[in-house]
Amino acid sequence: MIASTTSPSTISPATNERADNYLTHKTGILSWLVTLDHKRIGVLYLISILFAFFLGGVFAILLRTELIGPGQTIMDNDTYNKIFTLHGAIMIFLFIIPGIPAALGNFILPIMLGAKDVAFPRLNLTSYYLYVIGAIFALLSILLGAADTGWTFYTPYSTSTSTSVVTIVLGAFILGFSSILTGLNFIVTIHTLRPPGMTWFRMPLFLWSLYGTAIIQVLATPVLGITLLLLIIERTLGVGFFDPGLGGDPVLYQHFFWFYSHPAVYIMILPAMGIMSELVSTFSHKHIFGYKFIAYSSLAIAILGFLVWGHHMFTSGQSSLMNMIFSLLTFSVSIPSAIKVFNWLATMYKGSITLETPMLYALSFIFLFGIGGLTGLFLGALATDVHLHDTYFVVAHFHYVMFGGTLIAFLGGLHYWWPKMIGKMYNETMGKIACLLIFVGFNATFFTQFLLGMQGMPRRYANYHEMYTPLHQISTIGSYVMAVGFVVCAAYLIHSLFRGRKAPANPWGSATLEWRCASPPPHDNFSAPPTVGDPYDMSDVRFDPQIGGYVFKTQPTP
Amino acid sequence: MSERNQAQGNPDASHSPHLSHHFATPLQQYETGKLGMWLFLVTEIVLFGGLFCAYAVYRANHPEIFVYAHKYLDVSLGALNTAVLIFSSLTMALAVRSAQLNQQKALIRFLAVTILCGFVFLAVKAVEYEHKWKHGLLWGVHYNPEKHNTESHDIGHEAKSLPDHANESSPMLPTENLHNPIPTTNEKSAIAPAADAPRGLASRFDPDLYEHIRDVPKNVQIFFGIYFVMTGLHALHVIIGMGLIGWILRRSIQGHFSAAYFTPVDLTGLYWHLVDLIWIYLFPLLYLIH
Amino acid sequence: MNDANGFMNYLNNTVLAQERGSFWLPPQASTTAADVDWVFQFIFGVSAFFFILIVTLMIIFIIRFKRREGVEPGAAPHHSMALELTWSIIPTIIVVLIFAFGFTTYMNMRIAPDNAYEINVTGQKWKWLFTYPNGHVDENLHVPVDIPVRLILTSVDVIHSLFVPAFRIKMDAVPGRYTDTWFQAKDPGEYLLFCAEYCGTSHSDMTSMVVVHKVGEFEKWMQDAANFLNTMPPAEAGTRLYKIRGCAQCHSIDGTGGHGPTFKNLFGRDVALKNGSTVAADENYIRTSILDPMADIVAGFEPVMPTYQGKLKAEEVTAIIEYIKTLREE
Amino acid sequence: MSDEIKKHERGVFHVAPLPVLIGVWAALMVFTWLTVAITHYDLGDWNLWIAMLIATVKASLVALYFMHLRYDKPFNAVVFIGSLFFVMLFVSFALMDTIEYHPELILDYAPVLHP
Repeated sequence: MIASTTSPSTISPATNERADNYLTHKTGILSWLVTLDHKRIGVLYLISILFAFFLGGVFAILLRTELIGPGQTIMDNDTYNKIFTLHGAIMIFLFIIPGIPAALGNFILPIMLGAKDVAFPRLNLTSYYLYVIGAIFALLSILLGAADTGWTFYTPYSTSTSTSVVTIVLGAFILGFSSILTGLNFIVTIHTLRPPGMTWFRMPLFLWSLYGTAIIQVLATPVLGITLLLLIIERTLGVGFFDPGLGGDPVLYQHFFWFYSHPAVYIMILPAMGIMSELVSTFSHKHIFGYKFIAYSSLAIAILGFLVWGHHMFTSGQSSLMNMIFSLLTFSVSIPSAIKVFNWLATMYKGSITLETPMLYALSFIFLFGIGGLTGLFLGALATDVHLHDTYFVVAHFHYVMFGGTLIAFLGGLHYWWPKMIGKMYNETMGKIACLLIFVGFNATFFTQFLLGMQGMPRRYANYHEMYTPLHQISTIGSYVMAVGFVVCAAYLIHSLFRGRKAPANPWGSATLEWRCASPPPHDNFSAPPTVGDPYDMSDVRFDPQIGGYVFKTQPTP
Repeated sequence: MSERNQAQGNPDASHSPHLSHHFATPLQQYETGKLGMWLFLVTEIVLFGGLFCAYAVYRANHPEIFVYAHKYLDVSLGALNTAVLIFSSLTMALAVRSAQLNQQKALIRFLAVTILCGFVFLAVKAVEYEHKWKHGLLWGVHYNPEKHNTESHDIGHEAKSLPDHANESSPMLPTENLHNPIPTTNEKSAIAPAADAPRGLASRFDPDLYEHIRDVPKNVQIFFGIYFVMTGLHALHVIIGMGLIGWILRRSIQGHFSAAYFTPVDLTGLYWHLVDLIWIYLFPLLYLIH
Repeated sequence: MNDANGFMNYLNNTVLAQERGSFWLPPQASTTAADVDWVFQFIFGVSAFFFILIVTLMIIFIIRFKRREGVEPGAAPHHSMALELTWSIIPTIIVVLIFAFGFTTYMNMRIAPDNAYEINVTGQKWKWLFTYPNGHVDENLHVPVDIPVRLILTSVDVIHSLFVPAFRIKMDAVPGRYTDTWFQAKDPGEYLLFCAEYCGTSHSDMTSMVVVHKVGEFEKWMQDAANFLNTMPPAEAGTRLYKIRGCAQCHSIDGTGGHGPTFKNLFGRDVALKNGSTVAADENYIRTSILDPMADIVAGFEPVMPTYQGKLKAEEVTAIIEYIKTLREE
Repeated sequence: MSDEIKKHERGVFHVAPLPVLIGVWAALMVFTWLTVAITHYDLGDWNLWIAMLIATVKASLVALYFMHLRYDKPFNAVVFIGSLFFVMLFVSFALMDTIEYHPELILDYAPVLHP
């Protein structure tokens, strides 16, 4: 595979677009594997995380199938334990954490900012390969028999089980560094590569949310690094930091772990909120409401997210004093989230709403994240958390936030930027059908789990009491419906790659910078620094039926 | 907070061969690199922060372990290493200064001295580790101070005055349970019967029988675990830093750096100073416990 | 179809099992359960209100402001300090209230009354052991009704978590430290007790029953239970002792290794000792090994076993010997 | 070149004066001696805090002069101090919890973890 350069940029007069885009700039597999172009790295990430999502999804379906009835259905306890560990670890470390920032963020951030690339392109590629290496270690652990610790790797279970914990922990450790480098790159890019005119308050809200995310990635992930490093040397060398048999303290491990893993929850949800701000504003065809409050609430969530990790430990033997402090602080995080939701609603007010697939996902997000966020109140309050902790209520809650929130927003963002990334339109009708299937299946799967949890069904159970059977059955059937939705989604997206209608530069009518360059974008994004205005000023765009997309009145598409 | 490039930095350098395509000016590139490096240092600080947290928690829980066990560390060797690292920091700062002033020879000389200091530091560390290794003063499951008794006594200066706690005939050294990681209870046993109470309720020691080791706190291995992990991770950073400086040294000899382009020297310097900075805390926390 | 039937069964079961509880939650079988449920209902009310508000507004806006041909979006302000403050401050007040209710109820659940009856709980893979003040050990939790009971938990291996949904209590059993929780049962009956912290292979089977005895019956049960040596055949009593006295932690019954020799095929075999001699594993040998473990150390094992002198009665030792006899393979 | 450098006293191309670097080094050595010397006096809990104070002064000197933070963009200092703040936060919360539960610890406890 020898990389070769195609003909230099030529202007096609009919579409007024340059034929040379980042996809055709160089060809050959090698040109992709050693690329320093943030767009190509974003696409590489996208392919990788979608593969991880597929894998995690298969494990999820296996779990739900096992739980269709009490007793052993298709696998024994040990297999079940390994599969839920893999499902959790893959979905979290390989899919949700890198999902929006590393895949969509990498592609969009520099273009949205008006920059030619991220600050450190080589570091960006390094970060991708760290992801790949981490993923290989995680998958290697499957071949070595897979760990059975749960994705939290709680000691002393993780230090005493005989399964291949070290491999998967090493994988998560390396993935942590990948995440750190991405975050570092984004912070520096936003600080130093803004073109003239791009002031902080002209940045699209997706960038604000990525900035907040990056802060968490840089400040919290190293603690995961040291935690997992200690876990590895604990298992290999017997250091005994977390081993009560050696004078260590297993609850300290939980402090370590959640100091990262709670902020990590905001690594997952913050970028999703950023996408939401873009989607709601674009498809309401109206300026976002309360820009500054949304921007500041992203930073507030990033900072407050560090103060609440102890709410995972209310029944762990953590002292009552800390329980009180953490419970109080936990509620503080709900305020910025509430602000965002109300501002999105206010954006829709007096808008001119169109219901394309991305907007359907955005509306699903408000519905599902509403449930996910509000059920968090039950878990933040001490008295009710004692009953609900470690039950299916928690499982349902975080799936409503992570899946109903992050994944739905990711899908919304994927559909929103798909024409920009690929240069092709997907089938709108199929998109709506898939969205509906996923929405219905999701609620059937996880709403039942709230009821299960309230009735006391503990999580991570391979087997359960008969009285929980009916709800488990509904949940499993819901998961199958959802799976069908994802298959449909994958089918029409892949179909669009080959048969999709050519995408206009601005199919939705957004005003942010990425829609000012061609679809797909040229290799260097902008040949000259773009003119930067208000990213949500929609008065400048108008629909042009001739090209099936929107055009800017004042500045023609470059 | 807008630090838009005030491009007055270096007017001639806009054609610099070191300027990447996505930067407008060398100054912008320099500042980008510097901010990136500072953020990287932040991650290092937080990484070590986890260890400092473990240190604080165990010291708060078991102060007696720290008071007892730190005496096995040699303060003079620790102080020597502190001086070596501080000196290397000075030479590193001077190396950056030389690069800024276009003094090629001085740059090479200072970098070489810095690397040399790194070797001295590691050598002293190796001597310290070797002592602990010989006396079984290791972490977790490998903590086995009986070796100390059967072999030589030339450990840290204060340790000699400690009671001779390791006695072949006593099965209840604080370490005994480590080889058989089972609950220690009364008498010679390691396993508590389940029925009486949850393990741990029963009395542990017969104080008369083990009078000679009464002053030895339990779980001393915790201190050595912390000591080895903290200094080990720090030593790893020293080695990485030396590698970086070696690479910078090679490039300096090839004449890559000048007053117009010295970013790698500066950034490596920042890294090296951070390594020094962490040691500045490690030294009193591990060696100077009262 | 199948599913629909299942759901009907579910409703029937729900009504039966939760006669005393609300639709959502298990029966309120402890004194604090009602308080917890009150907090739950309060948060539920608040959540339902806000959720319905948000979704209703969303739907109204979608319908009302759907794009129509030729209609330009109306002029609306981009921000409004008054509105922003409203939806910052009102949620703040509400969550502070939720915190306060949750916290005060929690403190009542945390602090046990001084006169509470204390039971020690040991979690281990994969069963619970409840140790009563008189030394009796049971695998189910038997408690008297209407008397506060304080559980003092610890674990011998990994972290477990004791969870009784009907009492709304949950507390981790952590190796290396004691944790505690308390409850006062309101109604006699049997309730499920789960392990809620993942602990390995049989985590989902680590369930026990909480048996709440009527007034006066608890003492009677206690007496009978503590007297099981006289009411059970010796080998069966030995099985029980093997499980609850900690033998199982080191001595397997299936021939696998451990800190001590396996009990499988032990009886009647010749055992090689550390000092080079050999001894027949008869009643006397086993008795000695239990009461003076350091006397005959088996080759290949460390002298780590505690003595059970004064901890096991003569009948108990006999029962264990009888149990070991049953582990011979013919 | 050196004329140009002088123009940017506070800019990125600031060159630290030789006497400043040597002076900082000397101060660091003095503080190192001091921190060792102080351990010969029993000041109770104060020993730890004094040692930490001296270490912090030393660290500040290194950061300000060797690492040029004094002449650098203020944002780099914000980043640096911010990270220290988060470390403090982590340590202090974990420490608060550990001090609270200390009495519940079972000392010398070693369960069956390694079957």
